[in-house]
Amino acid sequence: MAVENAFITTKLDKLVSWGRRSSLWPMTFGLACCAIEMMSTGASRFDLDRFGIIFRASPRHSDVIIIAGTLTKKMAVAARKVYDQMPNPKWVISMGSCSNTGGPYDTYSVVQGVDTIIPVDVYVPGCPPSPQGLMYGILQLQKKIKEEGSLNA
Amino acid sequence: MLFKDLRKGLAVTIGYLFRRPVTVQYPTEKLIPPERSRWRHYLGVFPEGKIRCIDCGLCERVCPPKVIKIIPEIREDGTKASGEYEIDLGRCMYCGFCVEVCPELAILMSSDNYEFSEYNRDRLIYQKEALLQSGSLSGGNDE
Amino acid sequence: MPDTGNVMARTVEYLRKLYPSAITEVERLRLGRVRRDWTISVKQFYAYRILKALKDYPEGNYDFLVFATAVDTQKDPRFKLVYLIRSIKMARQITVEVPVADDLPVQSVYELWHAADFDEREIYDMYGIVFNGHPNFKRILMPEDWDGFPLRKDYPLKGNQFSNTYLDRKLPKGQLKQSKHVRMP
Amino acid sequence: MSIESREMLINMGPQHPSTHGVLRIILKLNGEKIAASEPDVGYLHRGFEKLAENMLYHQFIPYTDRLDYIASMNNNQSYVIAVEKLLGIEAPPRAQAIRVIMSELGRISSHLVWLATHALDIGAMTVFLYCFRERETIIDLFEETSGNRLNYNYSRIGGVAFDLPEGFKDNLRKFLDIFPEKLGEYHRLLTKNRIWMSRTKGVGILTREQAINWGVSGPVLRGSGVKWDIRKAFPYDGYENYDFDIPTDDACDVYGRYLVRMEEMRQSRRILQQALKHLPDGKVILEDSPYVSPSKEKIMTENFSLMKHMVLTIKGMHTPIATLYSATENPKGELGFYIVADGSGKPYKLKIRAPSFINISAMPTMLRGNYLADVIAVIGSLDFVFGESDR
Repeated sequence: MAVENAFITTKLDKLVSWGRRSSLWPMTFGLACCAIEMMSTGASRFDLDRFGIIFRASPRHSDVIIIAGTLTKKMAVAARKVYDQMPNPKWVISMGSCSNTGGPYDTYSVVQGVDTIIPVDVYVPGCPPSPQGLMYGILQLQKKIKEEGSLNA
Repeated sequence: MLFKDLRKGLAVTIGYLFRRPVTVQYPTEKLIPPERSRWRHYLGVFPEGKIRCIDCGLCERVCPPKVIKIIPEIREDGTKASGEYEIDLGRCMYCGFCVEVCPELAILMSSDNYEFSEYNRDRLIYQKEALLQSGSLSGGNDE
Repeated sequence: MPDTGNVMARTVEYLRKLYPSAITEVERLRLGRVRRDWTISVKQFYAYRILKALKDYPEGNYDFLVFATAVDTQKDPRFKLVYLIRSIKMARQITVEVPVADDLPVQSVYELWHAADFDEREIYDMYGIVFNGHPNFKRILMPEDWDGFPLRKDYPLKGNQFSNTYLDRKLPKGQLKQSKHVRMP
Repeated sequence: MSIESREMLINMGPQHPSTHGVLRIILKLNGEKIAASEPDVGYLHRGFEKLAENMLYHQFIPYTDRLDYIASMNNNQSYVIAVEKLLGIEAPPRAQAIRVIMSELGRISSHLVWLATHALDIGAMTVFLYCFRERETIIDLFEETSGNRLNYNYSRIGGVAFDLPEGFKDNLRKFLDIFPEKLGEYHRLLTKNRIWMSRTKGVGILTREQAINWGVSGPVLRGSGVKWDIRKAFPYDGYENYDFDIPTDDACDVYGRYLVRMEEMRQSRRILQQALKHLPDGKVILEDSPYVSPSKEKIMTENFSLMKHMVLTIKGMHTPIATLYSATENPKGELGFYIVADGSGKPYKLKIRAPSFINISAMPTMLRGNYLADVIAVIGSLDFVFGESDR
């Protein structure tokens, strides 16, 4: 790229990444307990809309998927399918111990960590994480999007 | 009357227009969790800085998901202590049993340290050095 | 509340009169002060008829199946089916235990209580006991192509070779990563 | 021109915003009407019963939280009562009263989540926001008592983990004072609302005989006109001392179940008021029981207590060799634990009688002949939770 365009590209890059991180639309992928905390986060007291975050029901509309809850082997196939349907760029938040590592369920039917099937950007620990913990995780994701820029993503 | 039910419902919602909002403006204003809240673990120390843990292994045994690992060591003065103490907070179920069974107040859970998201899953495995800090860490995302 | 002993005794008497050799054991355990319901053990041959007789028990029919499950006793015969049946009218419960072998199919009680629909499928899913006469008999909790019966005592908690490689076969290559977080023994 | 008509198969879920988790239903449609349906559960099967066989009795308490995660307190209570019955012990009166308070609060909070999601699915967004606002008040009470927002791990074998915190009674009283007004608001928003009525009345019929035959329990059974409540039939934790009614409804439809649950919240408030008034003093956990660990002060000062504590923690307790079924009335229905104890510290078998699991099986009967859009209304009125259903 020519040197004289670098200024414009940097500015454009910043603008695009600002746009991306300020309107993260998460896919509702509530699986278990954490889904209730995710709903509380979206409800009146914590109100995710303040961050420009609106839950979408369709993977085609979403930028980020919050895996909230235990992912079982029966569900993993569907989870991967949903992830594949999301348009690029896309991010993944793994919410809670179960989706981080399989959590307390080290059994025959539970996937030991959601990152064994899809790449995860932010891990939010807790069982379940408090709504503020989840919002902290989302802010961390916004920070990450800001840092990695839009062009090399 | 026409639309009586609708007007009744709308009266409720319009009544809320003039009340104080219940929303907590999170990053600027935070809810303080109560004293008993169970979030990130930390190790208890004596005032002079010695670790309280004597490696009895009770927390290791009671932990339902088995996330605690202790390797004992003998200190210079001959007492037993935990050489290595590791908790996998990525797998922990935050039930608080480890705190409850500990006879030495050696492992505790902080009540307000719920902000520790990570970009890398392996950083959720906390070693002794990290567990000795009771205060709020940055979350370790400064790499 | 009236004394439960009499009602339960009358019920067992009634069953004994109908099928004299069906009931092998009557257990009336009182643990603390809470155990009110009786347990009867029934031969598999008579099981369906006993259950039907209980459902049509004239004094107050046992019309509510609370649950049906199985226990892997690791003895011979290997399994024990457990039905807990309740009479809503009398507020009484009776447990019927049926020892069954590994390989013999069992008569389904779906026609008596539709509540057995999911429970019997679950018993098959978890223990591998086959029921005859169930309208939609297949696995319920595990995927239909699953191999092995998880609640049998010889099935490992963390799964066998099949369950650990299940996703490798289900997902396209290159989408799986190995987990580093292994639970400590 | 002739129009060909044939049945069509539609797959709903397992990822669908209004199936309350991970339910998959295969619907056979005849035009807009449902000819047959088949629920497919098991997408959240985590192996609870297998896990229980591999751990000590007290270690399983936090897992029960995660069964019906909307009403964790009730599950805790249910499991702990089952183990207490097995051991033949009983919690002290104050612990029992605290458990009653917690489980009734849990019932209200669970019904609030039900109302919120049920209304949201049918199109009333406002109710969702309001219900979660009230629920947060209850969650705060739970959090200051037990230390967590959702999975409380509060009950213990032989009592409860901690005494009530300072100021709990006042906070609870404050909540009980404002709650009827809020309940009135929900009624004003929904009960006579014409959209709500046309979406719920006459939909999802389950007659009295069908309800009993399908083995449904809880508000679904009572919504079909059966006056059955474990709290009255087999009282536990001193429920026989409280004065409350069992609401039933003879309409047998979604609207009937809605009215039953709304009334249950009012009855729970009545129980809470009585419990608050007659809260006994004393210990909150048994002392000198061979099955209960001593208090922390004793563990730290007396060697004998420390030994007992260590043995109980590591080896567990020696139970009688017995089988037992114990059930409690959860917000979703009858939650029961069937325990086969072989005398060791671990249960030989633990079967969880999950109300949601059985309630889902009755769904095809309710759906038959209804419209496709009514599926979510029926799902909402059944109010199931998959942690519990799939276990």
